[in-house]
Formats: sequence, C-alpha cells, structure tokens
Amino acid sequence: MSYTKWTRQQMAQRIADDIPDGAVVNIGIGMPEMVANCLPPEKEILLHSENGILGMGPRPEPGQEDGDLINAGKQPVTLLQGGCFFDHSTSFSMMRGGHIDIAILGAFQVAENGDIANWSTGKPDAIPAVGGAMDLAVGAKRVFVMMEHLTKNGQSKIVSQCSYPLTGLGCVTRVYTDLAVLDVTPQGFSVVEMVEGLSLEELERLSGVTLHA
Amino acid sequence: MSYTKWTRQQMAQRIADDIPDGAVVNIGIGMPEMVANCLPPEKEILLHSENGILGMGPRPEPGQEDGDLINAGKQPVTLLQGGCFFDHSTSFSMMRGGHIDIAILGAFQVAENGDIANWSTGKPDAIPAVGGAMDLAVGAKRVFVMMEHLTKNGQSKIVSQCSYPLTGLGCVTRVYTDLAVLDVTPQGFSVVEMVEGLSLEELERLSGVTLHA
Amino acid sequence: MIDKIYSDALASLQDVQDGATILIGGFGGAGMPHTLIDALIAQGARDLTVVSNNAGNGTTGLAALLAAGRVRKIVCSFPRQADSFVFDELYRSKKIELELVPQGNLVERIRAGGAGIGAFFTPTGYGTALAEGKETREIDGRNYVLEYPIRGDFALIKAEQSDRWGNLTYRMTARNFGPIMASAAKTTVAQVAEVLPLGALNPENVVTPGIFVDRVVKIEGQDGAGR
Amino acid sequence: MIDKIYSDALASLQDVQDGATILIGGFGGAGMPHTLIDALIAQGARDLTVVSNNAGNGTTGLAALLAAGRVRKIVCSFPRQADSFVFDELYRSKKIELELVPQGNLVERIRAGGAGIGAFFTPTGYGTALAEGKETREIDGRNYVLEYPIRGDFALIKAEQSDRWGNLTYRMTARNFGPIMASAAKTTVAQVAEVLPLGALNPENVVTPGIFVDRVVKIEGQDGAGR
Repeated sequence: MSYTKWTRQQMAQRIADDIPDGAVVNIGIGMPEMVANCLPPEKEILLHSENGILGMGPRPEPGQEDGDLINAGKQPVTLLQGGCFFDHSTSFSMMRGGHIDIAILGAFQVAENGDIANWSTGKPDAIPAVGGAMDLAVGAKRVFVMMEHLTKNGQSKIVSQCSYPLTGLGCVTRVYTDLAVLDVTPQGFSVVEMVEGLSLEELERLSGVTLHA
Repeated sequence: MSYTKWTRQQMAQRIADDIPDGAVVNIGIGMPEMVANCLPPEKEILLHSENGILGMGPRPEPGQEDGDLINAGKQPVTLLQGGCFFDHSTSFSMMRGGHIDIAILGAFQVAENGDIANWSTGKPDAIPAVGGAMDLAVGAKRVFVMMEHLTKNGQSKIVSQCSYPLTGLGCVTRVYTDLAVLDVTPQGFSVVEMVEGLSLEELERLSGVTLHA
Repeated sequence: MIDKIYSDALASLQDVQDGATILIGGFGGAGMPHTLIDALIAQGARDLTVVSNNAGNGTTGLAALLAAGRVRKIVCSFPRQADSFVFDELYRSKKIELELVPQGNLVERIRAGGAGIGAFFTPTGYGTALAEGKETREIDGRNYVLEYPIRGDFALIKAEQSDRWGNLTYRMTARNFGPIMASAAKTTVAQVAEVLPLGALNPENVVTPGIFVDRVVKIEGQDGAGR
Repeated sequence: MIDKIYSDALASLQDVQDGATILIGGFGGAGMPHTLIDALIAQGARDLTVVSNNAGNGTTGLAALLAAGRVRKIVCSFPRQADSFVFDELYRSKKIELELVPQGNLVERIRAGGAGIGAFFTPTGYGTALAEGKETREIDGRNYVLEYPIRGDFALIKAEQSDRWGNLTYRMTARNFGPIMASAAKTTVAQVAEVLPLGALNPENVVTPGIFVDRVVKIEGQDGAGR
C-alpha cells in the first residue's frame, strides 16, 4: 500500500485546527510560521512574540513595514486591535511563567520522553544561537513540534534519545510530522493520526522507536 | 556649660541641607516626614515613595485629596510635573537595586557598626509590621537616620549593639539626633557636629559608646 | 471569541474553593478591590490564605473579610496600622496566622511566582528575625537570603480601564501590586471602572497585558479610594 | 536642577573606560542605539564586553563596533543570523569570546543586576549544554539552574521620548531590552527621537522612570529601524 506525505500546508492546517479559540500561542521561527496563515478566522487566537508583542497580526502590505514592529524572526509584522507592547522581562515572564498556552517549535529531534533538540547541531564549527527556544520549551503549557519525520538522509527525527544538544527536557506534548501526529505520553509516543495508506508497522520501522496505537 | 537640644525643625533642616541637588530621596514614615517641608527650593530633589511614585509632591490643598494618590504612610500627596507612577516590583527594584541616593529613616536604635533597629520593639504582645524598611536599609546608597538621641527614660538610642530586632546590618551612614550629627565609620561613630555648649565627653557619657572627634 | 467581561462580581468568583490562596491588591485603600472582596464574602469560601500588603483598614474591604472569619492565614508586610483593629483583635486572640514578609520580598516572591523563577537570593532581611531559619549565602561579598515564590489560586485586583481581552491600565498609586499579582494566580479577576472597545487602549500604554487577566468585572460608581 | 539632556552623543560617552562592560539595547535592528554605538566607536574605548541580544546585523550598529575590533567578549542569546557575518568571522577566527545565554535568562540576569537580586533559580536551560557546570536544584518537584546577575558600566539604549529628568517612552517592539538594561548599569545613556518639557509625558505612561537614566541624547533624523 502506498501513501503520500502531508504537505507543509496540510501540516500547518492540522496544527491550526488543534488550537482552541482564545489560546495564546507562540509560533517559532521557520516551518511553524506557516501556521499563522492557517488560523481559522472564526477563532480568536492571540499570537505572542518574544520581543514584546501580544496580539501580533500578519505581515503588513508592501511599503507599510516599520522597522520597530517586527517579530522574533525580525520580519515586519502588524499589531491587531487589542494587541499591546511590553519589554523583554515581561515577555519572558509570560513564557517562563507558564502563561503561553501553546508553543509551536521546529526541531532537529524529539525523543519519546519529550526531550527536544532544536537549537544546535553540535558541530564544532557551528555558530550557536539559542534565542528564546529554551524558555518556550520549559515554560509553555503545551509544546507542539512541527517538523519533517525524516531527515534528508532518511534518518528519523523521532528518536528514543536525542543525540543533538538538548533545548528542553520532557517538555514536548505533541509532534506533527509529514507522516503522523504523535502524542508524547508517559509510555512514549502514541500515534494520533497517520497519513492515509501508512501502517503503524511501517511508521514504526521508519521511526526506529516503539509507537503506541 | 549648658546646651539646648535642636528642635525637630532644626534637625529636619540640617538633613535637608545635606541633600545634594538632583538626589533621589525616600523619606520614611514618622519624624523624617518633616524633612520634606525643609527642602530648599533652589535644589531639585526627587522624592520616591515605595508605593509607586517618583517625583512626589506635597500634601494637596484641603478638598483636593485623591485616595488613589497617597504616600507610604497612606497620606494624600500630589505629583510634581515630571513625576511618574509604577508598580511595586519596579519600586522595590529601585530600592533594593541601589537606585535611591538617600533613605531617611526613623529608628529605635543605631549601633556603632551601622546596624539599625526600627521596625519592632520585640515585645511579645506587639503586632509586628515591617513594610519597606528592610529594603530601604539594605538598598539605599546612603541611609540617614533621624531620631532623638535619648529615649524618654534617658537611654541612648546610639548603642554599641542593638538590643531591638534588627532592620538592617551595617547600613546606616549618618545619624541626625537632637544632640549631634554622627557619621558611622569603620572605627565607629564619628561626631560631625554637636549642639552648642555640649562637650564630646558629655555626649559620650550620654551615649554610652565611644565617639570619635 | 475572547470575552473576559463579567457583569456580576459574584459570578466571577463562584469557583473559589475553601482553603484557596487569594492574592489581594492594594496598598492601604488605594487599589483595594472592594467590590470583589464583598463578593468573596458573599460567595462564602472559608479557610482562606490571603496575600496582601496590609491586613485591612477600618471595617470594609479586606478588614470585612477578616471580620467574617474567612481567613486562616495572612501573608503581608505591614499589618499594624492605625485602623487595623479587626486584624489586631484576631491576631491577639490567635484566630489568625501571620507570615510577616518585608515588602520588597513580598512583591518579588509574587513576581517569581508569575515569572517561573524557582527561588531567589535577596539581600533584604538578611541577619534579621524575618530571615531566621532561612538559607543564606554570600555572593560577591554580600549576604543574601533565599526566598521562594508565592502563587495564588485567585488574584483580586483593582484596575482602571480594560477591554474584553483583559488588557488593563491603572490609576496613580492604585497600580501598586496589581500588575504583579495578576501574573501569579491561576485565575486573575480585575474590577475596573471602565470597559472600552478592543483597540481603544493605546498599545504602548497597556500596563497589564490581557494574558495575565482571566475575568474583568465592571463596577458601577465609586468603590473605595480614588475619585 | 536636574538636566540629563546632552546635545552630543560623543560627549555623553567620554568617560567609557577600556575594559568596560556595555549593555546595548535592541532586538535585531529594533531598539538598537545606532547613534550611540557610532559615538562609542569614535570615542575609542577597547577591550569591551558587550551584552546584547544579538551580535550585530550587517555592517552598522553593533556589527560596526565589532568590526572595529573593540569588543573582547560578547554575551548574547542569538548571535547567528542571516546578516551576522561580521561576528561570524571574528568568532571563527577566535578573535572574540562568546557567552551564549538563553534569552529569558539573559534578560532576567540583567533584571537581577538592576533589582539587587544576588542570584536566582531558573528552569530555562536545565539539563542542556548551556547549564553545564552550573549549580542546579530541585524545588517543588521541578529542576532549576542558578544564574547570576549581569551589570554594566554603561547601558546604551534607544527610546522614543524623554524629558530632562530622563523619563522614557519607547516605540513598539523597540522597547525590548531598554527598560531592563537602563536599570542595570552604572551609567545609562538613552538616545531619543524627541525631548519634551517636564510634565508633558503622561505620568501613567512613562515606561522607564528617570531614576534609571543618567544621560539623554536627542538624535536628529532617522537612525536605524523604525519610521
């Protein structure tokens, strides 16, 4: 039986559908940014940006960019009606203090115990940069990871133990890949959903870790 | 030889004269409050109130009081042009973080090592209350104490070691009493000034501690 | 849609449990949420732990809650005042427990609760009776006491303006503990004088972002200190 | 009389010593005090330790200070960016030391410096390479890392409006590290777009009270990000 991987657009839409009305969400740099474009208009979801925005709006029209109004990825954004600005201390109190309902992060690896590695490949010549990833990992009530299931070389990013430097321990609650949606449970990964045509056995074989139905 | 004690008004004026132009000053509840009325108009001195004011002004005219604009003693005050409001966290960052130039505190006792006792008599039936006194004691760049030299029973409030519960350790820099102005030095109390007619020997006898000229 | 506005103070406090920890804003009368406290009295929860700067003034607000016998313990910095006779009587007759905390440690402990800090070393109180039995440490030549966070089940605060997202502004020194307490409770309820449409508050001037506020009660007329 | 206004950026930085620690505001270009950094380059101090969220963008601002060879060490959370080539080159050739700090720990360490906190237990970074060798502790079932304050000899920040007492407002996300860095330096210098008469700023809307600001430089025209 054959299967087709979910597109990034489908992954982003799947995540957006899981965000409840009224949630405060921090969307990480990279692939997760697509989620912002999929938020259903009938829900009121507040986007938080670590650099001091609650109620962040979409990218402005060309020519309307303001260098003082940017997101965590330093891209121009807008502010919704009802949004507000604050300093970094307040912003990271929101993150570290458990006030963000959902953080959506990219990752290199997620382990079955909920560990996440997403800030460094650990290569000796790499220039490290961590930003607010560790604060989100440790502080958000729920941590969603959005990533491809396999690396370009076919290695699973779902692992029994992370080999890359960790961002946070035991913090991931759910993983959205292009093959499956997986919950992190005390027993390990539990499959919530798979792409059509993929069997649990095949997903387990690709992942190299035990998966629970 | 005879001497006349300074009045509270004279003590307050003496303190006010020692405050440099531009200083940020926190004035404690009680006797120190008189200092606020003696500040020379040619100096711009910023009064800080622990409940969230920088640039506190005098008591309003009768009928102009506002229950939302009060000082640390819960008395109605005003705000100067250029003053501002902030929350308690910011206010105590100012105090604990060393941003207040001078705190003027009342005291039960000051010891020659700079210890101050001003929040509790330690009596078993007393209802304790500390407020911001310990933060000011530990955080202000300079701590001035304004108090009578002797208790009603003639006991010195200048002591070799505090017998009352401490507010702060080694923090007092200068003491203004109705008999003398004393600096706290590594060698103990050093007399800056005495009331006219009082000898160092007599002051030392009244104080019961060694005083340096 | 997010709408945190409650029309009724009692409705905003229906789920307060016996034994709950309640952070109550205010410094003296300024910022004290009288309407919410009256609602808490009507709601009936008992055996409460209250965290507040003072222990009540006169016979209204926090003093009325104490007089109603609902408070098992109070955590505060300045209980003794000229008009704290309700507390004084309860304390002297050992009907209430007191944890006395220097004011700056009180607000910093509440801040730590809201900011996810596990504990912090403060210089305030070192060497005094209020640090007895606490862990201390010398850091960089200075002595500190280790203090732990305070978190509330509820925070009851008084603010000036709000919108339906719970963004808040305050009025003069009524701000005091409000923004910090709002961050440190599972459920934060703010009574406000005015509810404005979304977008009416200047985003630069919001003092407490709505993320820290769960419920907003619009009060009518004058309530305690101020105007 | 208190008058913190300087007409000239260079004059406001004359006393920066070699080896000084400089806190520099900004998140990317927003809030970066370009005029003050240019003045610091002209002033000539070397062997600096810089604390800033990023390690410079493009060839201006902090990147220019790095390129001028004035910085011995940088403490930051996110050095690697698309346009951080100046830093990248210095780092790879080992001409600059890097202390990498998670962003929330960075701002909290600076806040601790300004607020007189001796150290604090943070959950951020626990169990990761960035906590290696640091003291840890389990508190209430959760693991924390002990982090120490950061203080600066100077803080250079960008604000929007000021008065002669140094009260500041900011503009949108240019606020970022400004209010916190202002509190944590021996001398805080703010460049602002506008200087207003005393009393013109609404006392409810001042973001950084003047107590945290020592010098204010009014800049002309556009400077970096924003408008």
